[in-house]
Amino acid sequence: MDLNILSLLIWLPVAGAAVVIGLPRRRPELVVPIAFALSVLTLGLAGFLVVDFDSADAGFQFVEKAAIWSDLGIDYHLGVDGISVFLVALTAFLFPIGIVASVHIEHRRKEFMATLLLLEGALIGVFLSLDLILFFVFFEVLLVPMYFLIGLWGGERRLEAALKFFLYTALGSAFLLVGIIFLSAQANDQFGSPTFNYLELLDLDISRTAQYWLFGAFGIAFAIKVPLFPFHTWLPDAHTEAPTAGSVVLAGVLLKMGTYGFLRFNLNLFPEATVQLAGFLAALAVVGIIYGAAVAIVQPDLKRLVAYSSVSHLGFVVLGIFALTSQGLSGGVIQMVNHGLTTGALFLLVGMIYERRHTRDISAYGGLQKVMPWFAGFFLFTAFASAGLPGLNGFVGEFLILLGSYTRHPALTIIAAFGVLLAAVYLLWAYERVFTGEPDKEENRALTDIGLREVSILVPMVALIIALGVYPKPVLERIEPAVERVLDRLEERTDFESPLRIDDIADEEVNR
Amino acid sequence: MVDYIWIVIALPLAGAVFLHFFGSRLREPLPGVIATSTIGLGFIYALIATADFFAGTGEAETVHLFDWIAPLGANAELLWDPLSAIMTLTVTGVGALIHLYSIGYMHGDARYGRFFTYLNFFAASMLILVLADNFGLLFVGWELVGLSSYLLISFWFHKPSAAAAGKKAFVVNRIGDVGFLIGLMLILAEFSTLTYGTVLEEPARVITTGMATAITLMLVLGAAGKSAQIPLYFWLPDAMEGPTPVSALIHAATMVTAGVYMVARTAALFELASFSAAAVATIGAFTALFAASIALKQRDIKRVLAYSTISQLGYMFLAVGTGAYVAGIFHLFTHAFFKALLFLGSGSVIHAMGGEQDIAKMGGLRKIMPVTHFTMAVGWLAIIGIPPLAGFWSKDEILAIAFGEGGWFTFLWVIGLITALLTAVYMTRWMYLTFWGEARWEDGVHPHESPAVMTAPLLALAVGSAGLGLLNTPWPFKPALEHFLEPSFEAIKMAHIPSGSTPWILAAVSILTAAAGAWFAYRKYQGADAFDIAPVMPRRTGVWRWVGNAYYVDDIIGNLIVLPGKLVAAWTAFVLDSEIIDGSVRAVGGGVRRIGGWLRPIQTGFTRNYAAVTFAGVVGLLLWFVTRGVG
Amino acid sequence: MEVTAGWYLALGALLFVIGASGMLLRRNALVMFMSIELMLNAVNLTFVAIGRHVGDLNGQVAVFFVMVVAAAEVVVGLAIMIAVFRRRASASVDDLAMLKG
Amino acid sequence: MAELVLFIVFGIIAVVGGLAMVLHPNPVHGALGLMATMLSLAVFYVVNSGHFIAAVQVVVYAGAVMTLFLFVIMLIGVDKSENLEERLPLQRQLAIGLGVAFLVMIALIGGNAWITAPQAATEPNGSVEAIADLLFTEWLLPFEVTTLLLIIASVGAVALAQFDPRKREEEE
Repeated sequence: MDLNILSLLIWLPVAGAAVVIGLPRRRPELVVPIAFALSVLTLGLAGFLVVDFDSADAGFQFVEKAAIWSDLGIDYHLGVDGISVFLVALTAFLFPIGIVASVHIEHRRKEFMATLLLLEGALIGVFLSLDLILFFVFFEVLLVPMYFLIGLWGGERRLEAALKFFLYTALGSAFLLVGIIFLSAQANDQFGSPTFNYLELLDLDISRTAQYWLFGAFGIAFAIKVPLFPFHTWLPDAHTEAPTAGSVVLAGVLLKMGTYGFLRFNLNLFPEATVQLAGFLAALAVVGIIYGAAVAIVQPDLKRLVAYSSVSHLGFVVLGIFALTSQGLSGGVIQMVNHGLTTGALFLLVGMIYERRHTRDISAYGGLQKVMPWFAGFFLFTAFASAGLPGLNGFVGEFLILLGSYTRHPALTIIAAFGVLLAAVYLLWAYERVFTGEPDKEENRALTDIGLREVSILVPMVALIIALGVYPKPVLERIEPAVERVLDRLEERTDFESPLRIDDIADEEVNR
Repeated sequence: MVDYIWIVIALPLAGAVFLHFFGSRLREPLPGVIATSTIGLGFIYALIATADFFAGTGEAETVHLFDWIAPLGANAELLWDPLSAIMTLTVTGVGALIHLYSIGYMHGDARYGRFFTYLNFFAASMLILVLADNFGLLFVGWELVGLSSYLLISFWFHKPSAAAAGKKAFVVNRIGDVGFLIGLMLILAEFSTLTYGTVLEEPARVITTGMATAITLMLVLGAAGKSAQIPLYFWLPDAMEGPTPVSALIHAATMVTAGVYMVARTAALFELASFSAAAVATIGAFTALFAASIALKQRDIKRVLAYSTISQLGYMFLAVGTGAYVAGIFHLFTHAFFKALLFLGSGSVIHAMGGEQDIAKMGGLRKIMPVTHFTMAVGWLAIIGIPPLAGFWSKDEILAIAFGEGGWFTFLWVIGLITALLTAVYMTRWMYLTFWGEARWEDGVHPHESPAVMTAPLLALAVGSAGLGLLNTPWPFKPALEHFLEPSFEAIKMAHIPSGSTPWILAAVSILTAAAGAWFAYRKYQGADAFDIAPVMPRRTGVWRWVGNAYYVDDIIGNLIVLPGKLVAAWTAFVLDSEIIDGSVRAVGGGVRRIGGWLRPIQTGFTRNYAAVTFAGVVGLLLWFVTRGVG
Repeated sequence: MEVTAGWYLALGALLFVIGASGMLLRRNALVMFMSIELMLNAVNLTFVAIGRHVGDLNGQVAVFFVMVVAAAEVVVGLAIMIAVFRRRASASVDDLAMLKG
Repeated sequence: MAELVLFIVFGIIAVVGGLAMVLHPNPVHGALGLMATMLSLAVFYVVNSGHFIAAVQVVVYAGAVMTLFLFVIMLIGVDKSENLEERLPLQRQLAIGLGVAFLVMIALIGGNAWITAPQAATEPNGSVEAIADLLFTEWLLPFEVTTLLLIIASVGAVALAQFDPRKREEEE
């Protein structure tokens, strides 16, 4: 079956963007349906990819390879494995929702939809590319549509926020580029010809000090993207100024490029450095968890609150990744998907209320539950999913991460556990201020509950949140082989022994 | 085989889902009827399953439903053994009666359907908690019960106090849950799985007493959060904001006992860690005394019962702490009945008095509400421990065993006895001020007896409170409950009632204290005029004022923990984050701009300057050639 | 005393420096322009001198091209100067400092 | 011997012409000075057997270019002499300093005779045929490109120097 699905997944949205731009200006009503149809088509492809993905095979599947610049060793090399398949699915899932959520945007609607589709293509490209330069190109290219998303259709301080976002990430990726080039130089010395092919670079043996520097170079770019604790100040500004669809995609998928980067590149290419620096990064992550949650509690602006909650949740993901245990890693990967859903939904909801009242200030609201019961119901449901209530998807990831990383970083994980408590505090306190009590302000009384369109995008997300919470087996099944492979490589290349390996538990169960 | 047991959970869960979508469309009593029937059916199934269990091999059975989080050994598996049986029966039995009662009580409420959705959802979550076969699923039930208590406490969400109480309950529970989570981390680290089978089967082989103590202490923190023991008890009195059936079901009969159940379930670990067991007992005893003292001066009819519940839970913790697991479960069982009875009774009083909850404005309801008064009398006698009612048997057994264990536990027995005295006093005060003496109603209030649908459950519970004591009476009949729970605790060395004549003496002593307390309170409030609900202790001492305000615990926590917490968070957010970190980022931008500023004057605008610079470049190039020595 | 290529190179260098200094010193745009032409000629001289020394015609071809380019440059340069200086009475380059940083 | 005399005579003329162009306040005299230099260079070309380019130098450079210069000087009306005092800070010192430095460098480099190639036996034949032959074989592409360059230059010049009385009024 040689239908190279991965290329289709990337270039279909990009082509779609071109189509949307080409639509005649006289027929604006065509824009949204066509954009939506294209993104749903991509979703279908992604669905097919997930279903057809063979969970037994831990390596890369659906691999495609074509030379771009052979003497430099750059080639169009795509592949997907347990770690990236669900991120691609998540991307494909969030974009149709983002499109439907931004139907109300009148200002230059065609360009908006085209930018979204372009962003989707580039994002999928990032998760699928196995060639470092290709990865870097997609990593950089998607900054542009994101910049315009925030810069053109954002809130009041949109230009400043967009610029800050762009420059901050670009600074990071500068280091990334240096690292990539250094790697290819190393490849040139050891293999004779420079190559950016990820699979070949895996067998490179890099001196310990070089690994530290490279880990740092790659690490800074991804840490800014995650965002890890000290590098996070661009996120709240970017989120508050981004339009709803922008926020959903930014929180839902863009942030995962950082954690995906750590998992795909840092852990595999620089094993010794990873083992040494795991403690430090786990510490940064835990600081992020507590810091993000604490700051979220006192945020007056609803969107900033959700933005800081993302900092906290992604702190969990990084803690899971650098726990270097099978539970921690699979927890981290599944939590990337879960966070995308819950925070995506939260941003949708905040967007809906913003469309009605045009303010994100919590004190402007009050007693909405009486006026908008269905909206309050969805908000409470998503808030609890985000706070990691068992039975919903947030819990599965956090439970795996917390229990998985205790064995490696006991003290840090205990502190991280308090993050779960703080999450409940800021979400419920916000819910209390916005929804309970009497709707005293006049404008609040006149609000209408959410309509069919809005429910139609919330229901699939809620369904997925419940499904992933109650029955995460199909997802975990596909993630585990890829995670085990990462750990096997780590254990081969270093004298590191990852406790509680899943296969140990399996045989413990057997001989019980 | 009992593999149909999952129906017990599925029924209320289905009820909840159904009512969530269609509840608001159905006419008034229908949602209530549906909800009551689902939990009633659950009760019947539980009975059948219990019968099956004893007919069968008598071995604990695990029912595997589906894989949940396999890497942690936390799958959807249910455990059916006597301990979970007794708990399921309590939850579904008392639950059904309370559902029935709520049909009447919630009459006319705007969100009638939604109430029963949450009630059924609570029942399903509690059953998950009780039937779980691994700590993962137990934790799921644990937090879902917390969620339903949040939803039900803030049911009348338009009341800001109710919303705040709901949030307070959930957050405090979550503090306990963090401890619980850390305990689970330790368990996974040691046993590399969460299933009860691996963890509780001779844990001594895997972990040291030190680790067992650590694990159990963490679990105790979780239990203290859920069962409202010191230091995490202060959410329960505020939880009275919720409708009374909620208080009865969640904050008296079932949810708060989750902590006791968990300690009983992990008895194997507590056996290894004697220090933790002693800690549990001590926490229990002191919480009992502490809460009982507060109850003395509460004026809200439900808050008295709330503190009483905390106190009775203290007794249960004392029991499981001393190793008397059966006595603890027995008291849990009886307490569920008589405390639910008292709560529902007070509910019907509130219902009759048009929402009035202050006992200072009641009195003389004896004649007007005969059925309620009779059932309340039964509940009153049961709780203060007058034989042959249930309360006496279970409380006395706990005290007897505690006395029997000797040493530190005997001291705890003394505390238990004093608490029994205080219980008798505040409960008699509660009875007297509500039902006897002159009527002190405000004008416009004309109480009437509650409808049959409310009094029927009261009668049923009254029968339970009176009769259930015989289930585990040590003397005349064989202790049936002990035999029933045997399979669950066979591997555990249980503490028993001291043999010989001591139990008789102890029984006499506790009856005497109960009677003395009751007589003292009766004499005290009978003489005093209606409004001088004078303090039991002399007015002058500050202690009385402290007791009145529940030792100012709420205010202490308010400004010792919550306020500084907010300040720190505010400082982090608006100073550290937006000034220092974000500031440094902006500073980088500013710095670049400044450096740019320095370089700007180089562009003078004069062509000749630029020509000069170019020529300087040429000369420089030549210089480089010269220095390298051409040729 | 036989005139070698070196001599011509020295002369060329001298002329070049004179042109350069003219460029730096004089404010009048036209004089600056003429200084450039002088510098170009100086270079042409060196081309020819070396061409002869090496016995290769390419030197002279290069000079030919230099001249062509110089001619084009003069044409355009003067046109610019006319266009600019019509608006400004003075021909001083220093007045044209609008592109100041 | 004749070459030496020629070198000295025309060398001096060239240098004096250059200095006149640079130092003389009146640009017209400067232009004449430059013309003198160019002609003396033509002589040198002849001496170095660059006959064709000598002719081109005289016709094109000295003739056309310089007359164009004079024409423009008269057109713009800057023929009045201008004062020479320097207004830009340290521009003069810089210019002189750099000039001297340049010459010193050249002397240093020239001093150790870096012209290593031996004196060619045969004189290059600067005749028109030889140059043309070279021009249309080896240097054909640059030749064609320069034609293009010249066209563009002329079109540019015409466009730039457009002197339209009407447009000027609007601008004022």
